[in-house]
Amino acid sequence: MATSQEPVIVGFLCNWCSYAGADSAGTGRMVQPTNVRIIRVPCSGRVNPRFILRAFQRGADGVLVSGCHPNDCHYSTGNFFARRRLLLLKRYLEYLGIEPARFETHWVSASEGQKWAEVVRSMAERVKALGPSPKLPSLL
Amino acid sequence: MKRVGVFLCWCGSNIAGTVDVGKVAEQARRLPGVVHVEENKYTCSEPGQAAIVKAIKDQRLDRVVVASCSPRLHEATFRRTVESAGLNPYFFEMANVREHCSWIHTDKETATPKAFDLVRMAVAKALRNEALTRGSITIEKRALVIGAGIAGIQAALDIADAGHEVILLEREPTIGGRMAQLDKTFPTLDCSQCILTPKMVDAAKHPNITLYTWSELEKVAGYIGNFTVTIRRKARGVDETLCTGCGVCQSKCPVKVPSEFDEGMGMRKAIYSPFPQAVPNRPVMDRANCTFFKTGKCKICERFCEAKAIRFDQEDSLIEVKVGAIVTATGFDLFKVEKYGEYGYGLYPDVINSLQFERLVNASGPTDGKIKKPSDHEIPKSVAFVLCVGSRDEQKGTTYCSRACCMYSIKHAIQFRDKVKDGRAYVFYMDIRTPGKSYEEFYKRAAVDYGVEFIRGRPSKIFSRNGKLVLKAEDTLLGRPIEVEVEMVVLAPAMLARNDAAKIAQTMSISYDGYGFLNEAHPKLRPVETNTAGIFLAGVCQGPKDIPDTVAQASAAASKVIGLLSHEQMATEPMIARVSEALCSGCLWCKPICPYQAIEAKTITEKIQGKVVSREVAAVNSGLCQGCGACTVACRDGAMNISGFTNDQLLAEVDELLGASRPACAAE
Amino acid sequence: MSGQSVRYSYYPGCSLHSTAREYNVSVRAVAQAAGVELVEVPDWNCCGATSAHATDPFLAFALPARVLLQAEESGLDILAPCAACYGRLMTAKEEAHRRPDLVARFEKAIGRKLGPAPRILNVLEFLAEPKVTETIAAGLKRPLTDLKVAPYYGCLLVRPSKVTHFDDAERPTSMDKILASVGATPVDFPGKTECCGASLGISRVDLVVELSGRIVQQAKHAGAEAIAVACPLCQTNLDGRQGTAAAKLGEAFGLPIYYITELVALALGVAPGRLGLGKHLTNSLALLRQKKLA
Amino acid sequence: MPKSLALDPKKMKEAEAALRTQAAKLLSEGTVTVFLGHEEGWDGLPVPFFATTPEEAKRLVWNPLVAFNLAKYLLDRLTGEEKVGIVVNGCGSLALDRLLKDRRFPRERLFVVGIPCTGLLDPDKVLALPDEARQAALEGGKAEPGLFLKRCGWCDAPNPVVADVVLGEKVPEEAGPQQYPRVEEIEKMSPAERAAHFKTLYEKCIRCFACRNVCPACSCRECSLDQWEPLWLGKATVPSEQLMYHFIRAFDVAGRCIRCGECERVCSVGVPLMELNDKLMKDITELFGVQRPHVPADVEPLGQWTEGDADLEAAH
Repeated sequence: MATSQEPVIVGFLCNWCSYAGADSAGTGRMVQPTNVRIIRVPCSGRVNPRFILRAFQRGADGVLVSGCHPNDCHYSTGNFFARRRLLLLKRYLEYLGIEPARFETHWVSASEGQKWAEVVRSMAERVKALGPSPKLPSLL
Repeated sequence: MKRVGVFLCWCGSNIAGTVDVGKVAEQARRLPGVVHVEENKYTCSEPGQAAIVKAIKDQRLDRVVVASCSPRLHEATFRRTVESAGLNPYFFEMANVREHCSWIHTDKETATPKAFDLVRMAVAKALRNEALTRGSITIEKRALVIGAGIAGIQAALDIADAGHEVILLEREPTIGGRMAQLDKTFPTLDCSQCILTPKMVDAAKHPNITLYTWSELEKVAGYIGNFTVTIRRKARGVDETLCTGCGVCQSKCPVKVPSEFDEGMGMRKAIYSPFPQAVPNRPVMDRANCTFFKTGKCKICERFCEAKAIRFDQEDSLIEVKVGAIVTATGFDLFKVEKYGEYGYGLYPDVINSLQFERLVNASGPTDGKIKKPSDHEIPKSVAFVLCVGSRDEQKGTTYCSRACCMYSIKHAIQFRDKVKDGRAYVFYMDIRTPGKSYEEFYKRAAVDYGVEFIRGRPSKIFSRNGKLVLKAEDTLLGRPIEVEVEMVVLAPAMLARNDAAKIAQTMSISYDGYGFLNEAHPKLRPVETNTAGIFLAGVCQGPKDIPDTVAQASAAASKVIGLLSHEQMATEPMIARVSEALCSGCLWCKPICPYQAIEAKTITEKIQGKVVSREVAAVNSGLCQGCGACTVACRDGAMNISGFTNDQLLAEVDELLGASRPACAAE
Repeated sequence: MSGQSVRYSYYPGCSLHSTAREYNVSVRAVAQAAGVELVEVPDWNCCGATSAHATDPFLAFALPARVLLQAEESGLDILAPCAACYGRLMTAKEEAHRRPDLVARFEKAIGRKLGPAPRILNVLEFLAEPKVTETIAAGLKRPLTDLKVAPYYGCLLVRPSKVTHFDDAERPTSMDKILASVGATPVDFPGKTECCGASLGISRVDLVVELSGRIVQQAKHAGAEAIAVACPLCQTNLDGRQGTAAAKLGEAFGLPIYYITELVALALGVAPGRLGLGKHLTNSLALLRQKKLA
Repeated sequence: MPKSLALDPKKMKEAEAALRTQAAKLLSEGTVTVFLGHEEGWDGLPVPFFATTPEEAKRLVWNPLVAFNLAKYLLDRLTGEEKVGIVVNGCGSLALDRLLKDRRFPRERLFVVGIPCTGLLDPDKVLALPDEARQAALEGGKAEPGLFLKRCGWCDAPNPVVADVVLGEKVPEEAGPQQYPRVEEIEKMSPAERAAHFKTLYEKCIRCFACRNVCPACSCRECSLDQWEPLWLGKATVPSEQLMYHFIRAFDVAGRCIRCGECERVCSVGVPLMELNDKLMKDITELFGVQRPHVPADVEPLGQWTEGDADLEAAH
């Protein structure tokens, strides 16, 4: 289990926009809840839905994918592919019994520190309200 | 067993103020693989880096983790440090405990365990880091400049002067762009033509510059140092090699249509050169308006052409060029001021836009420089200049400031006052923005020396009354509604991205913002690069700017190109896609996903039960691949991976965070 | 739409049953001439254009929403000739998409579910419907030749444009086209979309007089012989304030203010006597007689 | 949907005769060196059969029980130059097309004999029938709808989509939107009920991998779920890992599943696997407008995008 008792949200952030956006939020000292742990990936298109399934299997209370805004992808189209895959995954996760609020995708640009902080705050709140994940590990 | 060293940075009190670094160090010591943990006040400082080098040597470290600020800030720094100690730089990994932890939390009780989570995730990843080597590619020593306005011309001349070949591409019949349409330039009131046309001639005559006008970008393939560009040379209707530019064809052509160059303020023919100083001095045939193409009869131009250069049957041709770098200088469009119904553009002939005013005031324009009202060709005694038509207006236009309109409208007011001594010039503005050398002084001169009347207020309506135009506005400084009666109104339209900017961007795989302006790689530190290596930006295609800024950016882009082309070879980033041929089934579903066309089928041969057999697998072109990783997700075989962000590394981070045990063999 | 038996749901609102009864008459006369059936919304209520919409956000939504709900059953497009009614209905339709909270509260209060809103037409849109334009095109009984009319749109038909999505808010032309189609000469004038001051009709009469007066003045200076309107409040102000405004602006006007439907009905051959033109305060018949239209 | 299911044993007999003649001809003329079809097994059920001589071609059968998907046997013949003949009906051709679109077998090494299909019976159910009823079904064509393969109920491609020669007449096609009643039922449950539903049904899995072996969309050289590094799937036989196996596999074939339902039919412990595949197909239709998600496409739905794809961010 994660070290803290608080719910854990795994964040997959693209290096160019959202990771930089989270950096901007830091530089701007925008206070956020401690629930999110960020994993840096080159592009939201790099996020394999398997990573997300794995996170839920291993006990994540939430998963957050964040990338560049559509049309603003560093690699021009990665986030469009991500959007398709993750749209499908979102419905799939819900179907498997994982509450929809536990998986979110956002578009946060490098300059949108404020937006990132708000995404973290609001998602943490929603996930906390849901309580611990009914998650796959309870089946272990 | 791998030997990991963990270096925890205090960053003064930036980290240590919120994270109990000592406690994290204590816990980190117990992580598998970690043999050395060290705290430092400033790890990025000279002694901090020296400590890393020393520990690598003393402790025989083969993996290094630094927990400090964002890798976007210091990853490159520490990679160099690690490399200087003889370790592969990609054995380094970073945990961002400042921007992503200490700076955004206030409670040490919760921030400390989070910091430790980030450290152990980084350690888990580092254990799977591999030695990576940068590749190298040969550079094609030739540049393409797209768009031959002042930005493109400047960039092309700079690159050519440095001794490299340049292909200068322009889709209009002539080079020169917007600046060629202007009369004078602020704040010096230099004649635009006088400073531009010599450069146009230089560009045309430069031995290193090949000029393609009336030509468009068709396709861009390849990558930095090795682009293959397809150019469409549109049918000109004229054999450029035979034509002498005598101009007889235009004078004899019976068709008259509004001139684009004169913004509809004057006429041109169906075979035409946009303006007398056009470069190259070769006309083009406008087939849509040509009588021969419409009715099958006429050919007057052909009859009068002594050089026998007219070609009615000419067709578009495609040519392919190889270049190492590309400068994009595609310029801008103007906001359609018709969108402001309340300003009556199109309804009242004497409401015009600023570029039309430039043509009116231009000595080589349709009125020979006399400011005449389009309605009755009389000289107006009063003119109102309205700023921000489409700029800074979320409702109807764009949110941004177009930057140059204040200055050129002040210039217009001065020019009008100069030419019509007893005239009155009004400028309706929201804010006057003069951030440039001698700009504020220019504004002052307009008000003090030229008596231009500045009214702070955006007109709500322009209407006609007794043959005059009335501007209704609130004078926000006086705080009361006003009506000003004038004879002509000039609207300063917002500068917009080209309407096909998105298409251009997609052709080159570069990104663009919500308005269609092309994105620079970093707004402050990489202002002329794009996120696609080898493609650079100059001028308004990147965002509104005036001529001095455009020229500066063009020269900056040129210097980047010159720097690139000065090498024979260049190093490539190793964090790109790679294929495990053993696992690849050759389905190639990765191929359509790649934005860089970096994936191709490749036939390999292998021995199976003593028989040599061949099969197809995916192969990554390391010169093209930029390492986005979209292909890895399309790969169900698990054959495709991104070095530095492998499936194994990313899963290790997830698993470490969520605490599941992994089999020993995967972590050694 | 055309080809089927053409029916519209009809929401007259309070004005068309009181101060603007002649507007009601002319709308119905045009409809009848065009063979269009108007079905009045059963048990309709106030649209909320009174002080309600400015004082209580819920009521501002609930009043027009109930009208839409009442109209829903018929499944017909709804015609709201009063510009204020039109504005309120369009606003409610737009808010129903954007404000699930208001919808929930509304549905709880009313005890019924709010379905998807029907298409809402203002009178200018109605006059541009196929059945009406076909009738006009099929032959005017009395073309308004030589009649110079300034089309006055007022504020609520075109604003806020993100709610009404109707015409160009700053330079509308839909009424101009209708006028031209019935043979009149539309006169472009700067006051087209200026405020007539109706919202200050009680509290600041002095301002209303000035605002309305200027509109009439601009129309007259532009060469108009009459003004056409599509809103009862506009009509009341432009028509009723002319006398006071004349004194204030030092200029007599005498410009008749017609509802656009009155002009269309006339052109379609409806007898002037049937239209109640005598209800207007500024003489509306003299001009018609002078032009041999009545 | 579902189309009118009707067995015509007489027609199938004719097709069988034509098939034997065709295969024998291909083998004797040397067009193919091996012909892949079915022969009768020891228990009367058809089993895969590789005919290599015109003589052997006489053993080929075509009857209401040829449910088995032959296409995947092609993978055994990947290495080599020989040309292979294969017989397919409608769904068999979708499976074959799946492999072709996944570039897992060269089309030029194939000779495809197609036979239009009016429905096949579920061999297990037929075997379980009393002798008389079985005979009535197989020889008299009297079969209850429940006796047919599940996929026949939603089939909209009874005629082979890939074929070099077609034996017999085309069957009229009744295309219409695919229906997913089971998925709709599950969607109506609460998240907790759904989690419980999948746990109860899927933890029975013994990871025999029959579903993967039969699946025409699962054709990797080495399944990534068998790989050690990274270890996508733990070895422990615990419910969580069993579920992950199926959850990952279904998402991996999303957009490429041909809805043959073989995974579910061959499952040794009766896991209703199509509940996952159907859900993904249903959503691919709803989200991306793919009307026939089970028909192999030139570009898979997840290998493309449009600007108009739903705004994922607003989905919260």
